[in-house]
Amino acid sequence: MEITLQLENFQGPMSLLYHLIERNKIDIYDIPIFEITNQYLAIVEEAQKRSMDVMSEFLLMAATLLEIKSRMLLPKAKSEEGEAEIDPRAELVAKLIEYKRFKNVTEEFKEREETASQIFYKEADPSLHIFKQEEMVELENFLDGVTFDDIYMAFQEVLKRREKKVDKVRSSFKSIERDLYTVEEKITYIKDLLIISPKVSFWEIFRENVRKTEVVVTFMALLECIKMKMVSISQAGTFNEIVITKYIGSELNEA
Amino acid sequence: MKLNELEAVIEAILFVSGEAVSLAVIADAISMDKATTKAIIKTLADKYRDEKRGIHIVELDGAYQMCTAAHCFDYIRSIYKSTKRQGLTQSLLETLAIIAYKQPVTKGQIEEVRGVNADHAVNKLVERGLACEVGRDDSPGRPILFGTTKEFLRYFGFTSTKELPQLDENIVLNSLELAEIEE
Amino acid sequence: MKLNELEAVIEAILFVSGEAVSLAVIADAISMDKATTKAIIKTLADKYRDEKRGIHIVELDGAYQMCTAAHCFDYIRSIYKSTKRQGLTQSLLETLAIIAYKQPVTKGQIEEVRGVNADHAVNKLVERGLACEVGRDDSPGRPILFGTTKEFLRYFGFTSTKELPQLDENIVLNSLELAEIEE
Repeated sequence: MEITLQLENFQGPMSLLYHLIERNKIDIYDIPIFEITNQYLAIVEEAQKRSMDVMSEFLLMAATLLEIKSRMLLPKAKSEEGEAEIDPRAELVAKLIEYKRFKNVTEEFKEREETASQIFYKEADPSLHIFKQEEMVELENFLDGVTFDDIYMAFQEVLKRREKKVDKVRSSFKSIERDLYTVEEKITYIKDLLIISPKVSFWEIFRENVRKTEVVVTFMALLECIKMKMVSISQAGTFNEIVITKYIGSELNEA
Repeated sequence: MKLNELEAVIEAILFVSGEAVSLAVIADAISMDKATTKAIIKTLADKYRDEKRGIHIVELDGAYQMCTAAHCFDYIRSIYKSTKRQGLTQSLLETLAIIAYKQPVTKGQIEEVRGVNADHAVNKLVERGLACEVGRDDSPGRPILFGTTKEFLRYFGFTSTKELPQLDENIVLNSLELAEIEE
Repeated sequence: MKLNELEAVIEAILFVSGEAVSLAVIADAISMDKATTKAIIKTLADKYRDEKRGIHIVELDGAYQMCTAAHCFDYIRSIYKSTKRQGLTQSLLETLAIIAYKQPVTKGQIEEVRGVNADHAVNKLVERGLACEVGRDDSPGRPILFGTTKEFLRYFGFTSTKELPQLDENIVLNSLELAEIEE
């Protein structure tokens, strides 16, 4: 037979072996091991002359094939209790089948790869890293005053409590919600708002159903922002929408 | 293309670019003149605003940009800096203690000890870099195992979890006895 | 909050994040339980799809991410002149398929199926973010276990690894039939 196959074109010994079986239109469950081994060896020998590097795996398979071939030549040992004869090719067949199952599914993977490549995802807004950074540098603050003793005691406490019943009175206490707004807080709020949204309408800086005190504090914060040249205010005409944008040249991100 | 197809394309372009896209570029992409394109974008932007959607389209010097609506801002910030001003709460401290001493530990096991849902506390600790996933348990559902991070050890001056002070068995025992007496 | 307000917040969160956001985080942000949150996201995603919008919401392993609709691909490409993505080679595809179905899996186990050293392929896949280390096997030498990533799901448009196409069982069935005939 003609040898036009080049080893470099195969993904590995299974790929080559599988190709030979397909090319010879062989029933995978009845591999003519002599013929296949010969073809396989011929290709490997040919390639061996060119490169030794990629050879080891192919040679390992060659050895396996030769071993099967020799076992097929041996007279069949009589099995006790009429057990079914194990075909020396069985293990190889099982491996080929498993390989084929994965190889088959790659076709569908390829199609899906093509379809999915038409969909784009957006990068995270670069401004978001500011929020995340703030969070990271704060570990010290977060754990401020906490010693390992506290953790040690907390664990003891948990173990202790587990034995006791939960204190029903205490566990029913709810935390008291903070209801205090500061101008500083609201300045940060307006600045952060402009990081995510480059242009905000005046009414948008007030949250819905806010209390009067919050409106007042927010408005004072806005005035402060204007004074500190952090934001610009514009209005196309009387009674038109008042628009807040970043003051040109101010770098909110560095604030 | 029909109008809603044009709107869809503009939407996709603005979404993916992440920054302001000039009118000219958008007009070019949908093969329309600038005036028509501008009108379509305006309609789309108005629709977003009228429907109080979470995404808005704003104009900036003849370019257009997609951004989040201001009224959603608090929720976004809550994700990224939810713990900004509060320190380690009792609930977090206890959860951290359990993770430190029982690691690797699953959320389920933490819940078992504390008797309350551990989702929030564990997420917070992971977010703060104090706890992290360290593998999966072999039990059904292969739940995530949590442990403390290098930052945690560094902060408290340990080099390995093996250095954590051993629990004083006596204290535990005493406390249990005490509990019995109290009952 | 009313339903459309909740939808708006989810929209804003998904828009701004630029990565898949877990159901737990979204549920936390809108103060709803996970089941309700999931239902709201599903409704929103369906609406986007039904209205043939330019933006879609996809599920990735219990997390959600916003992306462009495939039908807008040509227009986006016309603007960004994005060159076509280099597809994976046959060798990488085969390796990835084995990882996807057999995860968590060691290099050794991959090599057993493909009969060829898996170092290069696995490294490439890890480099491209399609596979990652997920732990260590308990067998001698504690070899690294590999699994697929969220990027893998995105790359092939799966919503979870549970959605992988069935492996062809026929090949095995045939062998049984054949064995029966032979008897």
